[in-house]
This record gives sequence, C-alpha cells and structure tokens, in this order.
Amino acid sequence: MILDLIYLDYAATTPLHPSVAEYMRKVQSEAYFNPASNHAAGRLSLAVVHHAAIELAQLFNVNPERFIWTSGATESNNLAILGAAKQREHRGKHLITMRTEHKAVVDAFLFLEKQGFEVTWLAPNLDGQLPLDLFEAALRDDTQLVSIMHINNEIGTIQDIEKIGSICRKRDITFHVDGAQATGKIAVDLAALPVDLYSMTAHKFYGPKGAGSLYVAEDVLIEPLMFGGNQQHRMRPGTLAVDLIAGLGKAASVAQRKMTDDLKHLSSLKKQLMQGLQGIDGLHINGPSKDGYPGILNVGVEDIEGESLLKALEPLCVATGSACNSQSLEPSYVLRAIGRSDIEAQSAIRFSLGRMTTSDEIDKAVSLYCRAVKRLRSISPGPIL
Amino acid sequence: MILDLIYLDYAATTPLHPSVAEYMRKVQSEAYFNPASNHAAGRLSLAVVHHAAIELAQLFNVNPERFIWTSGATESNNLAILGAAKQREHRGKHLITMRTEHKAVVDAFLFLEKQGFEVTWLAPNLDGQLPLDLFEAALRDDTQLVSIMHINNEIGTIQDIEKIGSICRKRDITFHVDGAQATGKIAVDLAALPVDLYSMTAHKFYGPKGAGSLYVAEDVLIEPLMFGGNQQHRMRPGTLAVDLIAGLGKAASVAQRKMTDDLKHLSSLKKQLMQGLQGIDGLHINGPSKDGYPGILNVGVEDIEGESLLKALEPLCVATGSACNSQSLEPSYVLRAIGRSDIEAQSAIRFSLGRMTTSDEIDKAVSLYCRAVKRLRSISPGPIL
Amino acid sequence: MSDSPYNPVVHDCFTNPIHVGDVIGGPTAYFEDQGMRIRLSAGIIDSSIVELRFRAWGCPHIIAAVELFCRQFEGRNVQDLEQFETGPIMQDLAVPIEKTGRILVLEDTIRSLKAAINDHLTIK
Amino acid sequence: MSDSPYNPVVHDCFTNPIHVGDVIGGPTAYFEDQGMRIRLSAGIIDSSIVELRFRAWGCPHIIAAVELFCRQFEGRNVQDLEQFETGPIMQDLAVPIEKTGRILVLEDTIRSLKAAINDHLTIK
Ligand SMILES: Cc1ncc(COP(=O)(O)O)c(C=O)c1O
Ligand SMILES: Cc1ncc(COP(=O)(O)O)c(C=O)c1O
Repeated sequence: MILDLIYLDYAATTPLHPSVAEYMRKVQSEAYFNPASNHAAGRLSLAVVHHAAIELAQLFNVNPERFIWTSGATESNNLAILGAAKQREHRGKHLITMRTEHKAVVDAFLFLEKQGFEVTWLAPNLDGQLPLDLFEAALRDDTQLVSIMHINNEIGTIQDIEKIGSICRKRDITFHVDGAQATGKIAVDLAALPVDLYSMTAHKFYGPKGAGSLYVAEDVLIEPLMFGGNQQHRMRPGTLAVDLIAGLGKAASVAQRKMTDDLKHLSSLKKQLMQGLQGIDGLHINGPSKDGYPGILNVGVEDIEGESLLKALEPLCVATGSACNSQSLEPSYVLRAIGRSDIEAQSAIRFSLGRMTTSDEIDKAVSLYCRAVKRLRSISPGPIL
Repeated sequence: MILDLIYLDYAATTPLHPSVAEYMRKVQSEAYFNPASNHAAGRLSLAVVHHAAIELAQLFNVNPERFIWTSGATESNNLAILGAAKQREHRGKHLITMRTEHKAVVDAFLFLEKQGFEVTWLAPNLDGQLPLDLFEAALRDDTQLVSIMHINNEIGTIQDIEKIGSICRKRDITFHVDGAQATGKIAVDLAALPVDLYSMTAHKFYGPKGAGSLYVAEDVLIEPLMFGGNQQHRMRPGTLAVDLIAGLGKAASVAQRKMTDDLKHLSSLKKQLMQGLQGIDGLHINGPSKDGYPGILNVGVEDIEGESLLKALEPLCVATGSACNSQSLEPSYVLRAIGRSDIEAQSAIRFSLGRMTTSDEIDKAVSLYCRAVKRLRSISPGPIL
Repeated sequence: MSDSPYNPVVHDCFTNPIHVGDVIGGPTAYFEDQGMRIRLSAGIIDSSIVELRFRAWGCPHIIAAVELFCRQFEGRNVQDLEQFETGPIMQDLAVPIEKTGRILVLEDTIRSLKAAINDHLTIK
Repeated sequence: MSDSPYNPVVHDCFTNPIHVGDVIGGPTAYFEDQGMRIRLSAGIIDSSIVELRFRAWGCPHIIAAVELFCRQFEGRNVQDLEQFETGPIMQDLAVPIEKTGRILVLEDTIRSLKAAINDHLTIK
C-alpha cells in the first residue's frame, strides 16, 4: 500500500541517501564504540567523529572544532537561544525574532519571556521577508540576541542573513540562525557570513533522524541545557552517537557535491508544478512568488476546507501548516503572519520536493490536486453569501 | 587490525543486536516519515512509534503512554532531575542523591545547587550500597526529590530500589532512578516498584545510540528542558526519530526474551574471569563481592600504574574509571566514594561483559591481564618505601 | 493505512458520496455554523422520502455524516426522521469528541429539513 | 589505530624495553616525584657507559622516555650525558604538554646518575 504513496513532504523529513545509509551501517558494525573510551576501539570511533566534523566543516567552510553535536535542530535552537540569552544576561534582556519562526524558536523565546526577558516579535512582509527598516527600528541598546531562520519551512522564504548579521555584528548582538531547512540545500559560507550560531538537523538533507549540530563561532559562549561531564566543551553531554554523527557528516558531504544539481532539479520541478496548478480558479501562492527556495511551494485555494482537501488528495502526502504542528488543525501562524486570513490559511497545502522527486510524481500531484478541488467544489453548497 | 580487539567494555556501549539493526533498516526505508505528519505516510511512522512504546512498556510492565522519547540517558536524567526539582520547588528545596551516581546525575544536581537548591550527597558502603539508615536520617520535611541509580556503571552494585522508593512514597518525595545500566538487563517491574521517573538509553542494551526514554509515572509532572510545540505532552519537542525509537522498542523486546539466558551467560563468564584473576598478588575487587550485576567486574591491583596497565593490556578494550570521564585520568570519584585511595583507584580496570562475549575472550583477557601485571612489576623499581 | 483518523465508513462516504446534489423544488434546509455549511433537500411522494440530496462544506467527518444520513433515510417515511440521533452516527463514523459540535450542525439542518417537509406536506 | 595517545616510538619503547634491569654494583640513581619512580644504573669502563639499565613506575610516556634515554646513551662517553636535553625526547615521544613535569623527573634522575658516575670515577 505504501508503494502507491506520492511523497511530497521532504521539508518534514527525508529518507537516507543510499551512501549515507551504507556508511552508517559500516560504522554500526565496525566502529560502534564509545568515542570517549580510552582504548583502541574508542579511538577508532573518535576518529570517525573527527572525520564527520571535517565533512560538516567543509560544507560550511569553517573549522571542524566549531560544531556541537546535538539530537536535532530543535535541541540546537533551544541550546543556542536559551544558552546565549542566559550567558549574556548582563549585556541586556532584549531579544528579537520573527513571528514566522519555527515552533522550536518561538517557544524558546516564549519561555524566555516568562523568565523576564523582553522579546520583540517582528512581522514579515507578504513574501515572508524581514523588512530591514523594521528590524533596525526594533534594535535597542540592550538588545543582546537576534534569531532569524534561514529558509522558512512553510513557505520557502530565504532571509538575507548577511545583511541582518552585519547589523547585529556592528552592535555586539549575538546572531542565531535556524538553518534546519537551508543546510545542505543552499550554499552557506559561515566563514563569510556574520553568524554566531547556526542550527541544523541531518534528517532534512538525507541524513539520519536524531542527529543535529549547532555551529558556535569562535569566542561565542553559551550556557548548556544539560549537564554531565566534560564532553563537547561542557556544552552538550552524553555518549556521542557515532553512527548518527557519521551519517550527518556523510550527508553534508553528499549534499555539497550534489547541491548544484539538486537546485536545478528542484527548480525545474517547481516550475512544472506551478504551471500545472495555474489554471485553478482562486488559487494563490503563500510566500515568495520568486526567489524562494525551489523545494517548497505553498498554495491556498478559495473556498476549500483544508482537512477535506488533504483527505481528497490521498495518496498524495503533503503538509498543511507546518509538519510539526499539523496534528492540530489551527490555521498556520506563519500564514497568518504574512497576512492570510484564517479561512485562506486553512486551505493551504505545502508541496515540498526533494532529490528523489520525479516529474511523473509532479504530474500526478497536479492531477490529484485539480481533481480534489473540483470534487470538493462540486459537493459544496457554494460560498457563504 | 580491529579484528584483533577484545572488547570487554559493554557497559560503555554495545553493538546493535542483529534483529534490531535489521528492523531499523526496514523502518528507515519503508517508514522514514515524520510521525507528526498528517498524512498516510506520517501515520505509518506514528504506528511504528506506537508499536515501539508497546514493546518498551512490556519490558517494564506498564502503560505505553508513560514513556517520553529522548536522545539518551543523559537527557533523560537531566529532564527528570531538573524538570522534577523545578516543577515542585513549592514542595521544598532539599534534594538527595549519592556520591556514586553517573556524571549526568551529579552535574545536574551541582547545577541545581547553584540555583539555590540544597543537595545531600550520601556516601555508599564498601559494596557501593546506599545504607538505608543513612538515607532515612537524611530525609527532611522539605525533601522533594531523591535520585538513586539502579545498577552502578563502574562497579555493578544493584541498589534496593523497592525499599528506597517505598520510603520516598510515604513522604511524598519524587523518586528518580537512573536505569541506564539496568534496562534490558535485569527485571524491572515498574508497575510494582514505587518509582516515579526512570531513565534509560538504548545503546546499553544492544539498541541504537542516540535513543533514550524517560518513564514518567501517572500524575508526575516535570518541566521540560526544551521547547517547541505540543509533541510528547510538551515535555520533549523535536521530530521523533522513528527508526531510533523502533530500534529502542525492538531492543527492549529482544532483551526481555533473552534476559534469563543473558544473565546465566554473564554469571558464568564473570565466575571464569574471577577465577582466572584470583592468583594475582595484591588484587582486589572494587564493589560488591557478591550480588552485583554479573556483567561488570571492577578490579584493582597493588602497585601498578593505571595508564601503563591499560596500555599493556592492548588489544584488550576495557575501561578505567567511567567510560564517560575516561578522557581525564583523575582517579574515579566512584571508587573514592567506596573508600579506595587515589593510588588504589587509579589501577582500577572495569571489565564489562556482554551478550557476545565468549569464554575464549575471557581466557585471553585473563592471560593479558596476568602478563601485563607481571611485566609492569618486572619493570618497576619496587614499591615506594 | 494504520491509525488513519478516518474509519472505513468515513472513507467510503467521503470518497464515494452518492447523494450529492439538489432536489430542485423539493423542501430544502440550509444551515451554517462553526465554519461548516450544509444544505439538504428532499423529494417527497406522499409521506415517503423518495430522494435525499446534500451539499456540504466542511471536514471529511461532516461530509461523511451528511452522506450517511442520506443513505440511511432515503426511501423511508417522513415520520422516521424523528428517529434521527447524533449518537449512532458519531459512533458509526468514529467522530472524534472535539468535533461533536460539528455534528450538531447536521442535527440542526435535519430539524430545519423536517420543518420544511412539514410545510411542504401542509401546503399540499 | 588512529588517534592513539602514544606514537610509534612510545609504543616500541614501552612494549619492547631492552634496558630493564640493574647494573649490580654500578653507579645508581633513584628519584621519585609526581607519583613517578625511576631508577637508573650504569656500567662504566674507563669513561664509557657500556651498560645502562633502568626500572620505572609510571605512565607509558615516562617508561618509554627512560628506555629511549638508555637506547641513546648506552655505549657513549660519560661526558656525552651533558648533552641530554628533555626537549628532543619530548618531541620524539610526542609527550603531551601536561606531562612535562614527569619528564623532568627523568632529568633529575639523570643529573643524579651523573653525580653517581663522577663519584665512581673519582673513587677509582
Ligand atoms: C525551520 C526548522 N527549524 C527546526 C526544526 C526542528 O528540527 P528537528 O525536528 O529535527 O529537531 C525544523 C523541522 O522540524 C524546521 O523546519
Ligand atoms: C549509569 C549511567 N547513566 C547515564 C548514562 C548516560 O547515557 P547516555 O550517554 O546514553 O546519555 C550512562 C552511560 O553513559 C550510565 O552508565
């Protein structure tokens, strides 16, 4: 039955790239040891971890020493935001982020608000972009931390990390970027970008689930979330999952090699998808109409109920709202932030395409979508008058 | 070269059980989806997660709803201890633990001390056991949390969780148990034991690294360490690593099936090891001489330098001190706590045996150990006078 | 697929509804609430409901509920409408508890349909 | 094995020390500090060190350092002992910086051995 599914939800999670899976298997059987163990077997695993750090460092063009291994971007985001805010409480208690951030960022800031920090929640423009004038106007002398995501997981907006970071750097503000959707997908040169903390998770770019990292620029200090010995410069304790780390490194290296081809492939598929859908009455794109990340297309359609649309689209696997909150059917707060009404937001479907997506699948998705809209409209008593 | 290694460090980490590895591979290729996704593929992964919860629940004889998925016992311990202490601050600010706990417990309590909690650090007897009279004497009206490990990772002491827990329950004290070394190895009936929070990690019982769980008894509330949406009752956010969770569940189910045989196998190997070593002059056992966990044997030997011993034992892979702190060569604080001098502690070697350990490996380990001691003694200028 | 939020009855009623449409000139009821919209119309001969047609806008459960209602009551006597209860339909469709309110919209529409049928029969 | 804390010279000197023992009746030095213990003894003919023997208690680096010293100075002239320096031996053995103090124990022992040899030669 699973064979019939058309999976266009790569922004929620991706399968393992075959060579990543193969390498992980090798590590699991030949180097499954504890990298902290003081014997030859442990040192073999430690070498595997070092190798992974080098692969990750190459993707970002930085020093391999600068990565902390975590369980995913949720942990990286929390570690970065809670850790930086608390570490620099003396610098000020004002923080800035956006309304369109991932829940792992939003909820970390909400927690900090409860702890006595003050948070400015900036609204994006209709494309999902942070308006720089709004940003500059929000800065204060006691602003100590800014967190802005690189690629938005729901609508694909790519933020201008370079400009935002430069503004932060001039004012001694720590700059964190949630790079969960960007890592391994677009070029990110952390040697050139003014970024202090960068979060990533392997399962969004054909690496293993449960493996993430936080890049910490030199001289940036953060408080840990957890405690337990001296590992990882006391920033993150726990036995290193050598196979997951190996998979993260290998996925980074594969992603670097394939990045140009991946982007070309996705751009062409997204174009095909947009062309296929454009005939539908009352269709609108949520998010950037151009210059967005080509792996994500979010569309809404007038007068269609979202849950029924999702059901009518079966066996198409796509997301409504963010994958991570889709168990609730509240309209996406991201779409609300870019100005969509509740009723517009709840018909939104996020198509997210990936390395394995075929043109044939896009054709099928288009015809399923067109058929579903037509059918639901035929059932409907007509718009509310 | 790796083929020559004799791995007797199963308490540091274990390889995947073959059927666990196979099942994980199947999940990775057929159900790699995000269990939070609101589509057929996501629901398939969610079903895999539910199945794993049932397997884990069977091992512990409790309701599958009671497990939180984490990245390992370090996270589970931190979540339990920090989370429970903060949640019940109103109940009191006095906490009790032991000097022989794992670093992930010790350092969590040290952090709480800095936050204004008061911690009583109880010393064990020579076997590593918590003396119950000492424990009862330490209890106060404002004691709100007690954390005691089930099996000690360095010396194999098994604590009397039932007695300790009953005392806690009578006084409305939250009782956390670090079960990292006990899970899947000895029978743990959480329906019968008066335990509120129980930590575990899959990689200690032939499951995957990076996969842990915290059992939370009904009506026990804890504050989260991280934030990011509604998943897992808001206690632990992040995309569920379906393959790791599947592996944890399967490892639990394999462990349950094999427990009796595993224990018999280990007991016989430990006996063989002890007999092999008993002829050595000046040898002593660290920890319980009987009734300890049969997978762990910690021995020290007079007038031998620890680092040289470890080197002379190659290609035997064993631990000195705890695997997790073995990058530093400080004498183990656990051995100091059971009354060993620095010089005694630093010659300590922990043999930890596992499901794959053979009688032949034990023979080799014995002969390597005897040879190493003899050789180092032959080099030595004799004891300090 | 395991753990689907929709049981097989919902799946069938939602995917293959055979009562979509309008009985032109027949007694009709329209109701909207909680973002749900339902229109029911009936073809009545003597006191028999010979035809039931619906249109609906809402989640799969509400669409399936209306379809299931039509399947159950088409061909029966007008009086039988009194027997309609939300309980059994919620059970047949395994409607999640938080959607109870939506099913009440169907109940309201049916009440309104009964009134329209009564008017229709009285006029005759 | 990659990333071993011991380089091949340490490995060889520690695993195959060929100078373990005592030169009975020869000039001897013993030193202990920082938990390390070293005894060196020499067989001297004219002003030649025809034999160097050691015993040591300590980490692999210190054992290897003493053995390496013996390998380097056995067969040479007593005067050559002046040339001993800790720097090159630390480099040959890639001794981690935090163990520098331990190597100084070797230096002290050698200084003491030189004194013993001088006494020995003077008596003669
Ligand atoms: C932008 C963004 N940030 C953070 C996360 C969290 O990643 P993870 O669930 O792997 O922790 C995700 C995906 O869920 C994401 O899309
Ligand atoms: C007793 C005990 N508690 C906690 C841990 C931590 O487990 P992990 O490193 O998997 O987080 C370990 C092992 O390292 C352990 O032996």
